[in-house]
Amino acid sequence: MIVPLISIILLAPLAAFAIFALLGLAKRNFPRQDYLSTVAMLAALGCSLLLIQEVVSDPKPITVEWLSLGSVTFSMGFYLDSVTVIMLIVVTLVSSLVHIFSIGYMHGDPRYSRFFAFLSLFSFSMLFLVVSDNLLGIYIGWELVGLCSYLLIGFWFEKDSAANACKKAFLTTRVGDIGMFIGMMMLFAEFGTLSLYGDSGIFEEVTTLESGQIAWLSVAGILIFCGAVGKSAQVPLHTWLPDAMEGPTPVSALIHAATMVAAGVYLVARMFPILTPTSSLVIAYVGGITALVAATIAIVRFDIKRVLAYSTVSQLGYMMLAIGAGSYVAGLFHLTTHAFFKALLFLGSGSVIHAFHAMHAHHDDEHAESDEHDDHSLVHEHGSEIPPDQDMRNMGGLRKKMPLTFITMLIATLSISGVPFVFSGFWSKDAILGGVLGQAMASNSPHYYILFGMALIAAGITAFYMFRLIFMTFFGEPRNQEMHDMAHESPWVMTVPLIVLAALSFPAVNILWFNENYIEPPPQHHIHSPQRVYVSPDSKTADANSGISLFGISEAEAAEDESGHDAEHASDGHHGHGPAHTIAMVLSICVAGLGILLSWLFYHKRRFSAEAVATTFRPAYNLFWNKYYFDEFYDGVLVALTVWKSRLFAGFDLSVVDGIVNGVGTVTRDVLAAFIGFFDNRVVDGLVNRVAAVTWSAGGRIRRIQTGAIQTYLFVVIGGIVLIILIFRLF
Amino acid sequence: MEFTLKTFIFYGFALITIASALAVVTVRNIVHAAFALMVTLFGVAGLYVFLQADFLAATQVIVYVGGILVLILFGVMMTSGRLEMRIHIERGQLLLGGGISLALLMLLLTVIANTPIWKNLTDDGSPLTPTTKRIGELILNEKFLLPFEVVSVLLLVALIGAALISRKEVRD
Amino acid sequence: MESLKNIESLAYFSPEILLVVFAAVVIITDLIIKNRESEIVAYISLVGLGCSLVAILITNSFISNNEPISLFFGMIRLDGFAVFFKILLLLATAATILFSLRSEELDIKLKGEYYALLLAVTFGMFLMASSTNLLMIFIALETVSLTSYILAGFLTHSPRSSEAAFKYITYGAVASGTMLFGLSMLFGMAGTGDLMQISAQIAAVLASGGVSTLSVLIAITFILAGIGYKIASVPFHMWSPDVYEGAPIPITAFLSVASKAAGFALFLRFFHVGFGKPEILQSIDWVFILAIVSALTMTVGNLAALPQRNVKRLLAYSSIAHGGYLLMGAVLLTPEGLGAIFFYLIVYLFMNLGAFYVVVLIANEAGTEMIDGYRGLASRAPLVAGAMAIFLFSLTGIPPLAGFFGKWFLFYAVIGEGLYWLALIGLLNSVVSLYYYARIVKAMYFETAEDTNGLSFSKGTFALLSVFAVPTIFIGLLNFFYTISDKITLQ
Amino acid sequence: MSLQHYLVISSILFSLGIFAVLTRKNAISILMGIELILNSCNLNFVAFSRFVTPAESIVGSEVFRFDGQIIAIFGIVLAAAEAAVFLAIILAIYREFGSIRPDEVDTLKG
Amino acid sequence: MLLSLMIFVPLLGMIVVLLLPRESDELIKRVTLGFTLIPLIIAAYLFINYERSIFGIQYPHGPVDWITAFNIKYYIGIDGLSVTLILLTALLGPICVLASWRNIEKGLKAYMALFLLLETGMLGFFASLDLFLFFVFFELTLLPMYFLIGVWGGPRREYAAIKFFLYTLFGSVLMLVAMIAVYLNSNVINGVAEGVRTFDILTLISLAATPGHALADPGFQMWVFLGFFIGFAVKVPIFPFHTWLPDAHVEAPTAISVILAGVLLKMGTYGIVRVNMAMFPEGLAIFTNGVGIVGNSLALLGFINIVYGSLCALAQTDFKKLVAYSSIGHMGFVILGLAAGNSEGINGAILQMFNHGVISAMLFLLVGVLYDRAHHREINGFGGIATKMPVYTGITTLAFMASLGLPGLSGFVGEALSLLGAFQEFELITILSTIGIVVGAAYFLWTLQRVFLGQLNPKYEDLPEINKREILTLVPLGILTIVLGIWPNFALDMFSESVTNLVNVLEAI
Repeated sequence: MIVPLISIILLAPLAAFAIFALLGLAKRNFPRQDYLSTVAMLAALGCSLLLIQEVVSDPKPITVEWLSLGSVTFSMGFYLDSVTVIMLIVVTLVSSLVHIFSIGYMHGDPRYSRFFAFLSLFSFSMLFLVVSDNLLGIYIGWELVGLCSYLLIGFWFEKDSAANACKKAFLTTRVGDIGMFIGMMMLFAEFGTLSLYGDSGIFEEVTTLESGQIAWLSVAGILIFCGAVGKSAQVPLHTWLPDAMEGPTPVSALIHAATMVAAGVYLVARMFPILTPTSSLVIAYVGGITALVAATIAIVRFDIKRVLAYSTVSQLGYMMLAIGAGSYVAGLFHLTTHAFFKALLFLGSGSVIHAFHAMHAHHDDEHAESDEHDDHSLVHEHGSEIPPDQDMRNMGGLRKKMPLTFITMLIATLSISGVPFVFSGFWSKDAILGGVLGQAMASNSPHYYILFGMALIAAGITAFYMFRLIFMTFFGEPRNQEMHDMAHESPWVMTVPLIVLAALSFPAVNILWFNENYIEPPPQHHIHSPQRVYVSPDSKTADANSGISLFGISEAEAAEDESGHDAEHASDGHHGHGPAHTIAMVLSICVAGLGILLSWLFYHKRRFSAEAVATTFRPAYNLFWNKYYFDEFYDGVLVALTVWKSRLFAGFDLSVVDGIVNGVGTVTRDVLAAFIGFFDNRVVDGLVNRVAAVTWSAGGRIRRIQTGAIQTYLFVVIGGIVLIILIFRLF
Repeated sequence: MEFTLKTFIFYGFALITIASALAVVTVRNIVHAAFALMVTLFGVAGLYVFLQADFLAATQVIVYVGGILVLILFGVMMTSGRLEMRIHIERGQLLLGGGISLALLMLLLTVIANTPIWKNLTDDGSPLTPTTKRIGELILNEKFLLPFEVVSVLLLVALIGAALISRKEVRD
Repeated sequence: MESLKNIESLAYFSPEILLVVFAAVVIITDLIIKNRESEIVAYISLVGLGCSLVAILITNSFISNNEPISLFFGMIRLDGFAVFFKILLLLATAATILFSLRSEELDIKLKGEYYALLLAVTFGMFLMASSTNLLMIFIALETVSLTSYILAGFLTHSPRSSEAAFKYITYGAVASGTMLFGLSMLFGMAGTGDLMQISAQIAAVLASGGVSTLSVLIAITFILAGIGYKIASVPFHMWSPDVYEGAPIPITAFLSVASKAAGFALFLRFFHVGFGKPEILQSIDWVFILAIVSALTMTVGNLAALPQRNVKRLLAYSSIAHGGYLLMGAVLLTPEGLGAIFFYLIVYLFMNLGAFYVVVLIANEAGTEMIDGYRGLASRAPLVAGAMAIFLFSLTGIPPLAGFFGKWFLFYAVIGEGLYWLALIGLLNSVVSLYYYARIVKAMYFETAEDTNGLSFSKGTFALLSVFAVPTIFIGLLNFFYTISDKITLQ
Repeated sequence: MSLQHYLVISSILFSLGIFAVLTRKNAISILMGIELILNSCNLNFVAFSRFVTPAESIVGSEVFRFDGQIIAIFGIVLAAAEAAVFLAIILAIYREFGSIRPDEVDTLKG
Repeated sequence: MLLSLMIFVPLLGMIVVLLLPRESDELIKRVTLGFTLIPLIIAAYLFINYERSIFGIQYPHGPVDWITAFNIKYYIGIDGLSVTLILLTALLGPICVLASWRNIEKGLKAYMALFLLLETGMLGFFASLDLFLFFVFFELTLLPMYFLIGVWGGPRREYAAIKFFLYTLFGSVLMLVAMIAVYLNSNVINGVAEGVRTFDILTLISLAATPGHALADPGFQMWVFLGFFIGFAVKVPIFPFHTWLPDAHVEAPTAISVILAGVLLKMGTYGIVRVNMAMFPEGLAIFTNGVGIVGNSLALLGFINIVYGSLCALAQTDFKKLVAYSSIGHMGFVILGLAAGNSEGINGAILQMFNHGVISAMLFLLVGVLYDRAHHREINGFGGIATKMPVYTGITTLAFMASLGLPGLSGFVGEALSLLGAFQEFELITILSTIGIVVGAAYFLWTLQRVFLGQLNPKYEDLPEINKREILTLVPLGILTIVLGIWPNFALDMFSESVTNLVNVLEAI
């Protein structure tokens, strides 16, 4: 059953896109592309749900030979374990809901059909990425989702900001992808395959490595992680994601919140078995820094979608941190919960925007004209202009106008803020915090304590800015009465997905994650350090890892550590049961409460003025407001350098290489020919004339060039004879 | 080599030949040059006699002096329009020409001096014998018939050509 | 090998005799028919060439087993080599006669003399190709030269033509005088005029120290002046652009092909037979000198051709360059080198004559020899332009045109002797040459004419054009011509 | 009166001829130079014929050496023919250019 | 025989076209199309019926004696590598005829005739098994190309045409020397010449592997390798011999640019594989396995091509020039892959050759479509035309994505394999070369943005959408792009056997 099911999952969306593309060539549209795509997606969802039962305890990849090059064979195939299935469900579910939402949201768009076709293509690519059993397949899906992201961000390409954003997204992620590709090349060069599973797969081969040989593996792991840095918008390649909000909001929900950006996390989780302590730590740091940096930026945004975007970046950092800290399952768990609540938040914000912008004048020219000169810059500056329908300063008091939207978004906000116990977000976040702290305690490494601190602060800030969003949008008085009057609750096609997603924000729905038997632990082997803390949120036995036995690279040290940490370690896998989780839970509840409280004081009660605080901490505010100047840095340095350099190159090409060639040509043609002509006409003659210069000047004659004079020729003849003889004598 | 009348005459001829040749290439007046050339040609004819080439000497006198030289003089007369003008020879050209000629002469003299088989070949003093008959046989009946015939064609061609080219006007 | 005596030789000499006879017939007919504009003399000349061709083929059949026949007491020799060149020269002459018929430049009243002179010069060239005696060599050379002077200056109403003739004869007289001096030295060293004996004798006296290498070298160099001027090799080439430009176009074509071919015949016979002995080469490596001369010749020719604007003059420089290529093969002393020259000459005959024929046609129709006059020819006369393009690219040496195969053969021979540097120079020269040939093509194809009227040509013109164009395309592709070139040897 | 005497004379004649050809500013003078050259060649031939060549034939007691002489005869004839044509061309030049200065006949160049 | 038929049918077509009356444009076009379709059918037949599992020459014709004096034979045949490129050539034939359907304003007859001649040259080149024949066909493409650029090209066509011609001729000259040297040494064993010399490529390959044979001498191989390599490098083109390419591509009419990029460049790399690598592995080894910079030189050239071509492309404002420079970059991957000398590298390089042929053909066709409408190619002069030409934009996006190496499309597979292969041999160079991938994405996306996205330039309010004929030219290529992206074995299968063999030879060194 697996193969047909997966085939349907993959092919249904693909077919939806293919029909659009083929008809498009004939300049026609499928009349109801929206239904077509949606049905395809629902079919995929259904099949994914059926797959839950198909997962066996010891999955084997199902492969076909894709490329055979004599000695080397590349195969393509599926690998289906519980993680895959969960990912499939998440993707198909969110995708289906976004499809449905879009039927309402995109209604009336001139490129309505195309939108759905692109969504289908995206879904296909994402699903392909998820099920692939090898790096090459993952890379293919990886790049394809990038393409779809590009197409969908630039969906309203008339807006220059959108056109810039899509290009930026693609390029930035591609930088990361190159790293990933180099990592793949390293793995391939070492193992001769890109398959992950199976007897000769990378995961099997990697176990044969001696622990002294893994320095390169760390590099490879980090390089692969580079791909995730790009795709999952980790610092320093995160700048594209906020700009990607130029795309239609459902796209933001699907691609830039729930699925594609999470693919990076998924990739790192998949590559878990090859991560060495060093690469793990790098991943964890990048994740931690991202979580903190993005959260701080989010505080000061006014664009509702950008707040959510930075929030996404921050949450993705969280997940990375989790995996880097060894909490493999926690990361993936958070991925799932985040997918739901963040999709919900985006769709909710879409609903708000939709309400504010009933006319759907998406491509009104209002904010397009400032970009005329952008033709000349490779990467465009990044939406300093906030569209009015997304500006939270125009909102307020919407909760009465849009109750359903308000309630669902509130649920998501509570979930993301980590309000305890009833919301899934709390559990997943807590699992991460607990995992990191557990790791810190297990390894006794200051790094992980630092990381835990960062995560904790980020959690508090998250609660703060999320409630800031809620307060500014739904509470208080409407700030822009005109727009407020226009606002209305969205049609049912848009609210139903909201409700479904809201339901998914409760832990009960994420049942699979709490079933410790269902989640397979990643394969373990000796290259792994004790940081491999396999944390399942609700599993006592989650910490079933044997890798604890070794510490770092040195076996002796590892042996020593083994005894020291065993005790602590045995318990920290389980949330609520080990000291780490208990501490983490308490702390997380505290910071979340603090964040919400502050937000309430600032934005609802207006007890404090945000402006005043901003003025007080001007440097920090500026830093946040300018997003740590990342974009400026890239624009100012890297991009300019590239363009400048390439211009230089082109100039070099035109002037120097061509110049040399032309020069040779010119020398040949002009100089030598002139020389020969000169020789023919002047040298001999010229010699004669020069010797007779006195006569010329005395005669006051203008120098007469005696071309064509026969005696010149005769001089050459006789001179030639003498010369030949003399030359020969010299030899 | 003993100094006899014969040698004296030989040197005389040689001197006349060279001196007149020098005059041919140096005098400004073309008619004088032509007459100097005549002297040279006579001188060479004399040398031919010394080389026991009586027929050749006669031919030299008849053809060269009687034919070519007359032709040259005709040419001089027919193109004398600008003869009165001083022909200005550029000194540089003169020097270069002289240099190259001198270099050539040096080369040739070196060769003459450095060719053993040409050394010490002196006149065996055999008396002058008429060669005409033998030459006639060779040309008309033996080895040199073909060149003779070809040269006759050549002369015909030259005749036609000279007439053709020097003709005043052939335009329609 | 016994030399045949005079009377016995006559039968083998019939091609030459026929030429002379027909030259006489032409003159007599011209006198008889009174109508001096009649073209009948041209056709008589062609008949004469035809008869001569038949005679050549008959005499060729006398040569069995490649054994040469020595005629007239060793004055000339009949062998495959001579036969090859005779046929080649005959074809060139025939082509020249046909060009002359079409050339408006030569639309004059002296047809009888003109064609008689052409036959006479062919006669001289035949002798150049077969002479084996110093005297005969010189006489043959002078016959050709003198007639050529006259032909070059044939347009008595044209200052250019007269100037050409003047320069030609001045240059030629000095060069041949120098050569004669060299011949006299050679005669003095060997004591004989027979080329075969000279070869042996020189080798002997060189070995015995009877003469210094310098003496032989000077003699060779002096003689080279005479032969080099015929084949227009550096530094004896300077007459040729001026003369080619000034002479009537058919004569230019004739000089650039026939005269050059005859010069090469002489060159090959003289140097291969006379100085090809290893004993001589040991002391005088003239091969090296001539290789340099060859490199210089093609380089000078090609580079000087670059800035030319007059097609005739351009082709003159081009033919200097081609002389350089041929010289490459000539210095090799290998059968491959010889074969390459033979093959190249066949090819060169067709492509160069073809190019000149187009020059004749354009001079007739457009009244100009300048490249500008060729502008837009592709639309005004597509077939002519096409043919010209074929000739020019063949001259460049672009496959699949015959010129490429010719060059291939040459470079093959050169590299076979290990002269990589020479081959490389030659090949780079071909690249350079592309530039100026392509300038004409560019004018014809890429530029537009002010005068866009089509030019009309007769059917005969196209027929004649195709006589040159078709072989230019196909010679290289057929095995036949390689076989011929391979067979001919020189003893 | 050895061979070398003659050779020296002819060499001088040759060089003088070359000198004339290179420097004289009159076409007819150039022709004279050419005649000098040809004479020097002929002198060479005859001299070699006298001193170097083997006996061509022996008639009675007389030794004849003729090859060189006959070449010289042909040389004279050729010189005559050449001179005739040369002068004809000079006349044509004179007609067209009004001058027989060689350096004034230079329309063809480059 | 079938192969010969395929090669010479276009030649026959040329004669037929030449005989047609000048005025009957439609007829000429149709006849030409017909005569280009026949080779396509035959090529497709050969491609399908080619026995993939066998290494060796199939469908041979000959050897037939041709020029006996040099033992030159008419000998053609195909192996997997050549049949792939033959298919590409034959496919581009009719496409180019279609692409020339409307925009050749003058001298249509001559254009079509020359095009057919060009096709014969290209097809013959890929099928030749005699080195001399190979060279003749190689050069045979020069003349028609020269005229096609020079007569029907853009404003600077004369310059471009002669530049192309001179460059290529320069290269072939060195090749010719090397070729003669090979021929002359082809019968020398242990310093003794015996037997006949030969031009037979297969024989030469085996001779070059015979110990003691003159051809097997590493020193000799190095020089000959260089000679051939420079000849092919001009064609590829490899830096610094590349400057003819932007000019030629920009000035050439659309269809000719397509042929230039699609086939002519491949002739260079095909030659490198067929002659340089197969015949002179020792020579190759000096430049790929040798010490120091020399040992890395081939890979370095590939790297320079990639980065240099990409950066130059980034700086262009002329759409066509951009595509032209992108070709330089992409051919760099071929060189890099070939330099690797292992199975992945060479397979990838060959696949990249084919893919680049398809993709760059598409790109040039697309540029042509736009040019036909707007009559200029200034990238900055457009803007927002995606609104007016959605289908065109879609196809362009596909082509761009394929070209920038998007996985799932053909461009990726070749590039990735080349890099994978090269990485095993030249780690640093390969890593640096990946810069080209980013830059490649940058210039294509930037172009996409400037031309298609953003506000519609009011000048192009009435821009007509791409028409059916134009779509017809693009669709087969687009399908190939996708098919090869999804199922590269479709082409790889054809030549992987040959490559395995080649790799074995190379590894034996």
